[in-house]
Amino acid sequence: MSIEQQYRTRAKELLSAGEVKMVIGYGAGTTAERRRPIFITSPDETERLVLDSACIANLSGYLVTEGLLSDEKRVAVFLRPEGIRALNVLAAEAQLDPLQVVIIGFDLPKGELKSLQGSSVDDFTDLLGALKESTPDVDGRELLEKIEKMSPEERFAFWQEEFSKCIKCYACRQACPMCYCRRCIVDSNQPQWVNTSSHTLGNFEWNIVRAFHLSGRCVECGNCDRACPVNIPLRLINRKMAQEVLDSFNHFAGTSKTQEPVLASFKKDDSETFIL
Amino acid sequence: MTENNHNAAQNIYKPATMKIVDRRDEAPGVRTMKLEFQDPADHELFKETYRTGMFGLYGVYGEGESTFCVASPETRKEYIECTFRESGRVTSALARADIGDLVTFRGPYGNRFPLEEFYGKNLLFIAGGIALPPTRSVIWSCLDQREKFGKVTIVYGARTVADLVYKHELEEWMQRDDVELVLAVDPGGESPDWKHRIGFVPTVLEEAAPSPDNCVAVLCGPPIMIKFTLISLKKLGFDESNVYTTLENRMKCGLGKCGRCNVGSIYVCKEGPVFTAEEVSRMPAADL
Amino acid sequence: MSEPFEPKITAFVCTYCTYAGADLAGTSRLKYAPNVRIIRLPCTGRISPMFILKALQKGADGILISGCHPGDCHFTHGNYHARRRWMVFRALLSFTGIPEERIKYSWISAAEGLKFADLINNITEDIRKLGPFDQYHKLIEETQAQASL
Amino acid sequence: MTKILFTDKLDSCVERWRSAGMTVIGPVQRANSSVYDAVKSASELDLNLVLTDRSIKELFFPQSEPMLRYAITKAEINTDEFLPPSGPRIIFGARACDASGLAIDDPLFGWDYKDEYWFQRRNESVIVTIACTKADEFCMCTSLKLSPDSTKGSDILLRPLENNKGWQVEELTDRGREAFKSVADLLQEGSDPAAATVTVPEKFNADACAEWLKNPENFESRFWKEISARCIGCGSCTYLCPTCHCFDIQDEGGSFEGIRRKNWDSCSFALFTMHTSGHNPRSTQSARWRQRIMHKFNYFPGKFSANSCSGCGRCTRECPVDMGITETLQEISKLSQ
Repeated sequence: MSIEQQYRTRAKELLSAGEVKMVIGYGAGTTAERRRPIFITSPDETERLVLDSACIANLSGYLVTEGLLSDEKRVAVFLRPEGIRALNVLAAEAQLDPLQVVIIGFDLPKGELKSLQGSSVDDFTDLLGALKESTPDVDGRELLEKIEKMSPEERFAFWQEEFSKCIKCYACRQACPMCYCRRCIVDSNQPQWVNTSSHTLGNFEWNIVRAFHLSGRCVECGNCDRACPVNIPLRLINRKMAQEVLDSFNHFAGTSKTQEPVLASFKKDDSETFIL
Repeated sequence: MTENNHNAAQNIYKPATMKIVDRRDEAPGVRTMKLEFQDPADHELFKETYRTGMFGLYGVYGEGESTFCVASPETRKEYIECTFRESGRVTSALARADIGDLVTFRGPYGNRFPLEEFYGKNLLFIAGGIALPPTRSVIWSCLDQREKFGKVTIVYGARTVADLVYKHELEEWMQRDDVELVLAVDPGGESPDWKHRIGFVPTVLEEAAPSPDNCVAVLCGPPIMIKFTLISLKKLGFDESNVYTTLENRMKCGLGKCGRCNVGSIYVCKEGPVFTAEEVSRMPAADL
Repeated sequence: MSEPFEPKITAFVCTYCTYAGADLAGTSRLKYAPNVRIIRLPCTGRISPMFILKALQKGADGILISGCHPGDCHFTHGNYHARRRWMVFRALLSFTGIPEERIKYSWISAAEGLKFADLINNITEDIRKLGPFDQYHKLIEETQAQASL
Repeated sequence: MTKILFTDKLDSCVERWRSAGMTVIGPVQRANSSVYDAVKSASELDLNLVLTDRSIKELFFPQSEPMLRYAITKAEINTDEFLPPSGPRIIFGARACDASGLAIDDPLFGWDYKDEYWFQRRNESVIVTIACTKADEFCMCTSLKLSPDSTKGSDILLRPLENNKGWQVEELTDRGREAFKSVADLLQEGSDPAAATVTVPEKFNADACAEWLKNPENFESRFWKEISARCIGCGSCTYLCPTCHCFDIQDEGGSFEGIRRKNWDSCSFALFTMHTSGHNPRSTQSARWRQRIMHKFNYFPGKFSANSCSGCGRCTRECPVDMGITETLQEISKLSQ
């Protein structure tokens, strides 16, 4: 039986047994290459679920939809390792109770669909631990290295060109499972820290603020990068910051549901070479 | 204005400069300001266009603009009075402004109360809390030409005695023998020396029992008050088409362009803010 | 002749140590460069990255952030939290092309009036050598201009 | 015999227009994203795209428009007005859906109060549309009673030649004729046949949808919740849309000086309609999606006799969660049967 069929059966069983009230998964999209998030609440509908190498979106963000988990019933969700990490971060930040989430895990190493054993976040601890030690496979690594080698002026010019395209649609924020703030800093106007206007300066500020807020929290699922309608390579900033946090504090976001948030904790011997 | 004459074209987003000539604290966090036009041309335009019911966008540069009614009547156009509650960024800035300071006004926009249709009729004004200002604009527009209208009854309620606005005018209306004023505060909101009614507006209204015959009602207040007062008005025999109210929605332009104030297909900024209860009942309730 | 470049530097300092250090520099009649505008905050832990962005948005050429030495924080560990935050924020700014040399960090205690005066002088000279932060200023100018199309 | 503009003459045309003081604008690539932007030569133009990522509206209604500069003293408020950059411009290589989008929004910006930021640019722009010979699965102009060679909003329509060597020139307006007079000697009379325009299948019945939307009973239909369950509430569909016109007015700067700007805003954002009191008439994403659809296919046509949609399909093309107008109206078409 294909993984897809196995998982459909599993989803059906979960719903029929009343173990979960909803399954968040992937369904067919507008075109043959596209998949879209679907929400299944009846066992009869599980045949609509699709699972293949096009199922790349991280669905964990839907778990913090207002009211979804407030009745203490459980929800099953299709997640890749990045999604499971995101779930851990959300749990560590007290946004949800991970015991209310049944994970239907899968991975897509080199585009090949693979099922993951387990259903609770704790079942994936070893897998995520191993992920921390492995070298991430990043789309655009060459560009990243090129940017790192640039002079500050060149780097500024590079990002200025990228950010000048930004239209502040906030698709990056809305697509991000970690961007759950009830009121985003750009939407706060007393005081108005960041320019809301979408001129290059405002775009620059917005993207820096978001990148900073994601530092040490981003699980590099790529949702923001794919959501961006003007193709700003947001993944590069996230990769850079994830590496920075790993190198400086040995922190890899989302390895456990009780992980301490890296910027809300400290060690007395943290490096401070740059402080005069 | 001709099509191709750009120099003469008005920038529709440019507000008029206003000087605060007087201000008065009405209730905790509620203030009235009297504003005077600085540019005679702006003032002329206002005099030509302003009719009671219309609203404006009051602004402080650096903070933005905020929409609320013109509280002064169409019979007094030498200045603009506005009453607002300090709650957001703009109203906080307005509250910080002192006499002599400059603020801005863009408007007047929207439709108006059809006063001519009220001629010869009895008038019933019902207002709750901070919603007296829009009602007050109509009240004075009528009282300033008192002979054109029949009996005038005003029912005004607030949560507490302190929350009643325009206290000095309430006093004045109380003294007049051509106005019947019914004042009320919510149970628990009364002060030891409170001589008027205690109760919610709909209840007080039913007790006062104004006759619906040849009568037009103007009703302004928070949505929950409007909802229950409409039920009471119906009980008293008022027809929804004889009950006028105003809607408020968030606005940025006031000109029917920015796209946020609509309730169903109705643009509050252009087709409102004055509607009959009958018109409101036809709007999709979920969009209010 | 245009006027010689005078760097605009914004300093965010904690009130218990660095601000007291600045006070000491003052009462000790130490002379230091007048290019720094000091903004006093309760603790370095209160210095949000937003402040740095705001200073840049308002045209700063350089920024100084300074507080109590590790272990000396009036609030026990506000400066430890701040240190981590700066570490990360600094890397982010650097990656987006805002030169590390324009944003300086220091620990200055209430007793270090001399260190404060020296630091301000050194930073002012460093930023003077870097010149105005033209790239950022250009973005600010763009916001003041008519729409381009 | 028709007038033909051959591809190899385009550069000379661009040069001619530019030297006559016109800004030449067209579809170009900018850092992995395509937009309409000013060009210096024809070689910068990318005329092979089905459609640019971003719509033409930003040439008339930029994402952030400075309107007023204010400077305040105790005694007075001084304001300088920003006007849009003046001077004639020619937009070469627009698509029919984009050009129609502009014509759709004209009555909105001119409704009682005339928005000069829009109309000055409209009056100074010549729009040269190239009929589409290709489309993708998101295109839906035909469902909106438009077509790949609609002339709505265009001053000139170019029809690509079968041999791909140029375009047949159809002059539609005086403004278009005027602009092409200056390059008359670069055009040739010819009989080269035009390539067939692409066939865009009709995806839904807009009239039937409008009827369904007008029925008050459907306002609170469960349909709205179901269709928008996956909407994440970003503004990309509205910002890429050639007809979405909602905006915000924001002051930038301080209490003494600064700039008042008109910025794009979106009905998908939760804060769009939020009152200061905390009450929000459209507090759920489904209510906001309903507003978007209702506005485009019910309220707007009720006021301005045209759907506020020209069928470019960008909303679906770029949606992070594969939503869009097409799917919603297809579902409504089904419901209305």
